[in-house]
Amino acid sequence: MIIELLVAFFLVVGASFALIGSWGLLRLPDFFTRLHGPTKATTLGIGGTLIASTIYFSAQTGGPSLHELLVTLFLFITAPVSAHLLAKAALHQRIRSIAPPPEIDEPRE
Amino acid sequence: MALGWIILLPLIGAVVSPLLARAGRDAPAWAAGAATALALLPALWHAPAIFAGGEVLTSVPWIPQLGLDFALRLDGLSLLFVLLILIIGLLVILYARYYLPKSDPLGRFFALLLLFQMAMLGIVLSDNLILLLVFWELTSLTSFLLVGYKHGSPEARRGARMALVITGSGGLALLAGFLLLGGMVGSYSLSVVLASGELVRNHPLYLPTLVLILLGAFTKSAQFPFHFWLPHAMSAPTPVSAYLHSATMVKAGVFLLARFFPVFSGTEVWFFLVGGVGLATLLFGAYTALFKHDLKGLLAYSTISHLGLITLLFGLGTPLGAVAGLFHIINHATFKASLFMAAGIIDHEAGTRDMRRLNGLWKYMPHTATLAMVAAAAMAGVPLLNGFLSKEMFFAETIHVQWLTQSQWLLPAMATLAGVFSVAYSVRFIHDVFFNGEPIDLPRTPHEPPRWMKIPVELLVAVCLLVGILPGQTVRPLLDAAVRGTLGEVPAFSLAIWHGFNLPLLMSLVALSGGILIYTLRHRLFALHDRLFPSVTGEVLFRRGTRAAPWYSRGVMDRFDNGSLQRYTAWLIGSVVVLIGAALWGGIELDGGLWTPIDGVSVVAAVILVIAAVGTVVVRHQRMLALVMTSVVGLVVTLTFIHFSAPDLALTQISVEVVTTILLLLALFFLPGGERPEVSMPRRLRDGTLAGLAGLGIALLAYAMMTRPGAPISDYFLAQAEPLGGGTNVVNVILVDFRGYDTLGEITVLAIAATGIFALLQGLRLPLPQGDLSGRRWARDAHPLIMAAISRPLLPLALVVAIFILMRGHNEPGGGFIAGLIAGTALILQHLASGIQWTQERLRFRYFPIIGLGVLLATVTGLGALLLGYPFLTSAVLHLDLPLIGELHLASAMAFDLGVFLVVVGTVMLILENLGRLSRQPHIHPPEEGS
Amino acid sequence: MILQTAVYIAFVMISLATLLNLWRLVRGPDQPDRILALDTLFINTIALLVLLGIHFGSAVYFESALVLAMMGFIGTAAFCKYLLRGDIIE
Amino acid sequence: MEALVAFAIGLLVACGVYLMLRARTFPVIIGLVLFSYATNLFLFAAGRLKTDEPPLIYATQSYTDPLPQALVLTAIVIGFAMTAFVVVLALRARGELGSDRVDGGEREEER
Amino acid sequence: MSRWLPHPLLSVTLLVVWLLLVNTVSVAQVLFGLLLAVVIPRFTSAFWPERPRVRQPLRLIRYLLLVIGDIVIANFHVAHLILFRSHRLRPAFIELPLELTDEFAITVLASTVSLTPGTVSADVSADRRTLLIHCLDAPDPDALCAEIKSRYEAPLKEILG
Amino acid sequence: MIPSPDHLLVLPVAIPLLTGALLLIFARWPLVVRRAISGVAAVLLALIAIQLLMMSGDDAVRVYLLGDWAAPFGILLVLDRLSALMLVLTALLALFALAYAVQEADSDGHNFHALFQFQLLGLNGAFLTGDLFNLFVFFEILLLASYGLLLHGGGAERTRAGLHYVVLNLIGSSFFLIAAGLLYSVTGTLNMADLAVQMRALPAEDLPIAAAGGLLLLAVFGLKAALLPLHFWLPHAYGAAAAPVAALFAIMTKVGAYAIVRVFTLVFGVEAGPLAGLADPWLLPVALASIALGTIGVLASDDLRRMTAYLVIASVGTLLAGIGLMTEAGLSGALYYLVHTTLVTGGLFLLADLVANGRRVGARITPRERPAGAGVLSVLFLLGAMAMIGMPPLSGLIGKLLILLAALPEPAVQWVWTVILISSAMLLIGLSRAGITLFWRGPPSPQAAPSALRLLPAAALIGSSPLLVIFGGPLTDLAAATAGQVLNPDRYVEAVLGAATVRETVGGAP
Ligand code: NA
Ligand code: NA
Repeated sequence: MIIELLVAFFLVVGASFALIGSWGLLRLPDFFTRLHGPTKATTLGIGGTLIASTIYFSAQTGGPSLHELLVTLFLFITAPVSAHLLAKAALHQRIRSIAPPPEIDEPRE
Repeated sequence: MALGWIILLPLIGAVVSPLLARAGRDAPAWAAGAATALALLPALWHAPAIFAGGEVLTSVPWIPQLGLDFALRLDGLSLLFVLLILIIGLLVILYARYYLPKSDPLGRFFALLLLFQMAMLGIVLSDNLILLLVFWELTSLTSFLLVGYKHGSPEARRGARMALVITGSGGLALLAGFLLLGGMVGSYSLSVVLASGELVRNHPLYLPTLVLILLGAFTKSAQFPFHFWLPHAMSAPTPVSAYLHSATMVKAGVFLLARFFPVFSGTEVWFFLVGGVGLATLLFGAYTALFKHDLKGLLAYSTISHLGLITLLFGLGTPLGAVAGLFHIINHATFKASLFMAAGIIDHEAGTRDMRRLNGLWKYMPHTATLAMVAAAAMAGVPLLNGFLSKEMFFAETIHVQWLTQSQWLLPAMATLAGVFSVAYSVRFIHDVFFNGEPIDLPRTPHEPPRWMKIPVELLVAVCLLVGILPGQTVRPLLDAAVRGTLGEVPAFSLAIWHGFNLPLLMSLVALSGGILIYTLRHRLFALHDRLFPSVTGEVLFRRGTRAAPWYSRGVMDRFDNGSLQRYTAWLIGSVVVLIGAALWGGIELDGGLWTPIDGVSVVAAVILVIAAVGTVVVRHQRMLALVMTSVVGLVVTLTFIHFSAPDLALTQISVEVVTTILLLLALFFLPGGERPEVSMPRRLRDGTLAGLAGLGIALLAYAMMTRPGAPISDYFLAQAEPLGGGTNVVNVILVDFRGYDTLGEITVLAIAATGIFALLQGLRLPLPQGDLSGRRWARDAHPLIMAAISRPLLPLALVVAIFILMRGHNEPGGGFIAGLIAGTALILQHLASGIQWTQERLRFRYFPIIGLGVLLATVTGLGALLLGYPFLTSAVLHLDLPLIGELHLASAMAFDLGVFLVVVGTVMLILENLGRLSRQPHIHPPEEGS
Repeated sequence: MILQTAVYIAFVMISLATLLNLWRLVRGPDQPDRILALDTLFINTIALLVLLGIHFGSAVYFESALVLAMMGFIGTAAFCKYLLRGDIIE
Repeated sequence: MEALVAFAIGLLVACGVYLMLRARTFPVIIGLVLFSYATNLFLFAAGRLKTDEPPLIYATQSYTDPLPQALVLTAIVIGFAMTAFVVVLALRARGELGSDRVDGGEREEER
Repeated sequence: MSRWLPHPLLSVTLLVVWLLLVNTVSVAQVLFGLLLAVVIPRFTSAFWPERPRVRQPLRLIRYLLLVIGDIVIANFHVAHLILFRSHRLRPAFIELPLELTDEFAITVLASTVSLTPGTVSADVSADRRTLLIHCLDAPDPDALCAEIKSRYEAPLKEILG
Repeated sequence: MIPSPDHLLVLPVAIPLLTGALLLIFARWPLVVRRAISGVAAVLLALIAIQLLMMSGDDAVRVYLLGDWAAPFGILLVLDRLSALMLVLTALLALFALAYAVQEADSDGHNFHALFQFQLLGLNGAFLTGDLFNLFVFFEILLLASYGLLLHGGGAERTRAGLHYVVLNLIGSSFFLIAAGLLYSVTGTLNMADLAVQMRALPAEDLPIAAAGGLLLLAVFGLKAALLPLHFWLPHAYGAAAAPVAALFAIMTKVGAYAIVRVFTLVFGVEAGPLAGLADPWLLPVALASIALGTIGVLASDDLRRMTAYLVIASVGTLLAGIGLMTEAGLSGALYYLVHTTLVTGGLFLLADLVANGRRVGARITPRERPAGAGVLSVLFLLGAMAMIGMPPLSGLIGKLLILLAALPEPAVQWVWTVILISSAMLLIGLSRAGITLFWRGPPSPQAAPSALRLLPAAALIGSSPLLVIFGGPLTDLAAATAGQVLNPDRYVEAVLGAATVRETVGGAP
């Protein structure tokens, strides 16, 4: 029962973060601010659901089921890089930004 | 079998004589002559029996399916023709030896001539319709080659082609006619057909059959309106004209009329068709001949006319008509061959055949002139010559036959008219060439030809005289035999010079005097003729036709096949829509009863799919965006697979999709697009309709299909995967075991793709865009630090995952494909992050050997089973119980899967890396945008 | 029961999230926006898979989630590289 | 659910066909990709739709039909090989013909 | 040692990853994991030549725990910003002067920055001296700069040099 | 008794597969070595194919259970008269195409020999398989290999043609999958013999689905066979391909024809219940239209290669007209015609290349130059043209006659006859024009005349035509026996579904 509660808790928390991240993606005013939502909120969202899954399957099989950690680990490694590359691309394209963009070392058109 | 030799010997001669061409000009001629003479022997050997009323038959089965036997028949009719073909053939060979220029080694000529001879003999000897047809078309072909013998001249080429097309097409009609005839009678044996006249004439298909066969006969025998090829065929060397266009080939048509006389004749249709065409040809040919200034042209139209005469005789449908026709065949062959040879001598010695320039040759070549004059007289039907006899019989027959119920006189009158013209052109041939003043501007001074060149003419003229004077003693037995062979019996007829004063004799006299009169009026007639008959003839139609056919065809092709893939695709999709429509036309019970509850997530996925798919279409001009949309579609498809219990598929789909995305991005660099749509509304409507119909059809089918309960064979797989296949992932067991052969094929597909793509990329140079579509130049930083730094440790991690997926594939979702794709993408990530060169330095293997090894491993694993007596690809499972480790299953399927893994890795790497290398080709700078 | 409810709630939330991603993907306005949306969509899909696993009590969704995470990253990286350099493998 | 899937397949077919009928290689290729998604789904659907019955012999009592899955897997991989080939061929055409048109207009552009 | 285990830490990681993947711990799996842990780094060592030298593994673990904690906090922080302050944000780009020189260390720092409160690393300058960071809501950029340097860069410098 | 599987059946697949793989592994070996490997494999294949044909002469249907899985569960190879005939034809054509290729063309691009072997693999696999989906797989193999071979050597014309060819076939392949799905969904099987059995007992409500599947297959096979209006790819592709490739491609359209015969006699054959004769309303009209179009194309062509390509379309039409009659006589005639047209058009493609190499204006039908060696070439052209027109005494006549005869009792006889005969006459016009223009007009070319070695493959292929006539009796008997066997699918079904595995007989797995 406690396990079920835990699973439920992590599930709902995780899903909430995922939703909030996506909400941010929708609502935030410019690309660079939108970038924050998914990279953080969503990763934790997935983290939450994955923890839920870990608990759930560990309980179900009787032994530890930790492989969901791998997905989390993987996302934690890759999500910042994705965000970094996206930001780099956005800077390169000089798309609209609320924060004044810095002069970057890029060829002019 | 002796009959076979008649055909075989010329064939042997045709092979031998060109081989002897190096031994001088006499050798081929001797070979040809010998072959022809030898071929006479079997014919003569059988002659007594034939004269006695018998017939010789022989048959060897050839293609029973077709009813084609090598069946030969020698009866009176064929004997007549065999003798004509071989004897005149001998004379022509002798003549040709001297006629053809010294520069010609003669080998090829005699080969073709003998081939023709063989074909001609085949026609007259065949006792099988199909066999006859084979030889029939062979004569068209060899005549084509003979007419075009001097193919340097445009006239020769044109004449050859015309002859081929007309007679060849006629042959096709004949083919159809024969097939119908054979179908009616139930046999292609001529003997059977000849015995089934009653049946044929009363058959509903009588008329089409007759028309088709007549088309064959008329084209071959140059009957109006198919006559025009014959004058053009005169561009052939004169020996060819003498042989083919007077004595033999053109007689094939009338031979056919004779041959099938007992089968088809005796009906009104026969009478009108054959008689009518014969009459028209007779008149037209005789009339036209008069106006030809070319000696051979005159002879050609004369031949047409005489062939018309013979046709008309057979067309009359009476036994005596047939007798006269056969008799005239002999007579015409002799006098016309000699006339052609004489014309050839004149041409040979005087250098021209134009009668407006040839005059007064009597002085230069009196011997030849005498011969020609006798032959021409025979042609005109002068008494004491053979032509007179058959013409008398013809006149007599016309009187006896009822033509067009009311007018008794019409046919005799027309016959007489034709006789008049016939005499006129004969007179012209004599007077205009040998008398009529002095020659005008001849290339050389004419003189008598070599001795041996005249001998054939002399012999033929002698025959004209002999037959003309002593018909009963000379030709009668042969004619009787031929008549018996044609009609089955010999009707009473008299073969004499004198039958007393009668109507035919009067007609002859009218013809003779009228002809001379006309000739004296010729100049006024020439002028009138030129005014009245501008050259709208069958020939012009033919020329226009043969020229228009390619032209119209090109027009059709250009309109139909405009080189646009869109059109091809539209036809393909359209065809499929039509076929699906046809399948569903009778209605389909859509709901088969199966029903799975719908859930919210699926609805959301569907919404995403709809928006992404439609979005792809809408934003197709922004190609990168379209690619993003397509990725979303791929993601939803992956989700669908997962949702409906297909984890292996989901894994494969998502991996393939990413690799595809990379592939398309690589392509996008060179194909950035950015052009505006320029498509018209009707086109969009058309495409939209096609797309909608295709979508609708397939959706209906999908729905109907999914809702039906099914009873697939898969229960077997589910039951046996573990006990026999040694794995719990049934999909994988199917892939590597139950249907391992498919998988083997599939990795081969990958290997071929890699091979083909590699070849395609070699030497390819593409313009390198220096910036994106908005004109912004590319970023300087080729390999962002963070990306490079992260992708490096990711490689070992990904490889572990790949090995994990590979190892467990047999029991859990996974397998060689997915593992290969994961490993491949992990390596590709290195390319993305650090570049080709960096990666290549570290990956020290070449891809083709990897791919080849993979295929080899999978194949050899499969072949291993053969050693144990099992079929290819039989899997084996090894159960090991190891200390510490426990039970270990080693399935040969794993080795197979490893092969798959290698191929996938190698292929993915090879394709993507080589695509990436494209940008390192020597640069081509793009043209300015908009140009 | 609680678990089931939680799973349903999570399903709804994640589904909603994917729709929001789609909205951004369609609207843009810039190319990075769309790629970001696609990346987020992938990540939300992973969440969806985990949910499915819990919902059906089945572990078969794990590999899909893992591979989806890997492939999503590589796809995003490729798209970004394209925006930056045009030539993604050089 | 069947109706939903059928609708999705039909929609993908329609979108794919429409794109395949475009005048330039890239949309045609995208069309082919969409069309092959549809095809794969169709073939997959021939095994009917079952949720949570993966053909893994250890857990559940009943399994979905594994054969179409194996077929689709094969089809996906073959489809990938074909797509790769056509992509490279499109590039080759771009290089050799100087244009990415497939509507017969590439001949004019050559001039 | 370096020939057989060019990346000891990597080898350990791979073994752990393998065991996580198979989701069981058995003798056979450990043995196979060890095999992979030896073979794969040998094969891939060329791809990761600049082996990060971890000086103090314990401090690395401490750093990781710190970051995980920050991530959780960061998420709540960002969630708050998204939900309630999305229209009153004061985003800014800040340029963080780097003391780190090792590529891997810079990468770890950039990743950390991206995962933690309201910041995303947007670019590394060509000379690798500055990290460009986008802040979601930065009333005081300099303070943020200093915090990042002390909280993340300093320990990283000790761990990875 | 232990049934020993006759491994000979698998060799037509295994040999090119292994050879292809080896050629990939050793792609950097000297060309001469690769030629030798490829040549040895081709000769071996021909010998095996002939042996298989002789084996099939006992009228038995032989089955090879791949992986030792019984039908309908596994995939199996089926050797009957038809498949054996196709194997022999493929092997012979390949041998001559290869003999021509090794004299130059194989060095123009990369991996020619590997692709060539894979092409043979695809063809042989398609002819041997008894499984519908496996047929798809081998179609893909042969298509992909053909893409590679078609584009071998490069050039704008090839690329354009290749692109169209590839895209159309990709679409076709997708429809194949849909068709397979449709048939599987109602029958639950992919084994063609089992499909035939299931089709007989199909519930009425499932008929439209099966019909749609069958008709889609018809479209797919029609595309391969280049039937109107799915023919567009062919003239461009064949006209542009390297000569030996085009020659080998002469068999490619026949794969489509083969598949039509196989599926529509077995699965939708006479015993298929309500779906019997599913393709009948479509085949004949489409075939006749193809003849007409091919003929028009021949008349319109100004290039000998293109002209030969249209001859292929016309001949496929003729072939399908025979098949479309769906009678033993028609099929028998079609099979004879198939052998004839494959060999002769293959030879004509090689000949076109010899002509093109012998003059500076290529294969264009223009009087500007007579090819070097016009004498021999013109004789070969004459023979080839006569054979294609259907003029005696060559094989085309026999083939067309057999088909015309077969049409005689059919209601469509006047259509078949009219189209085939008029087409022949038109071909006569077109080909005589081409031959005269190429060989009789224009000054001789200064190019070098082709060597005897180069002439040999073309001469052998075209020279097969008189041989087909001389041995017409046994060959038509063979064709009739084959047609008889194909049209009585019961034996096929029994052989396939009754085949025993080694496992069952020995007991237990290896
Ligand atoms: Na004169
Ligand atoms: Na590149």
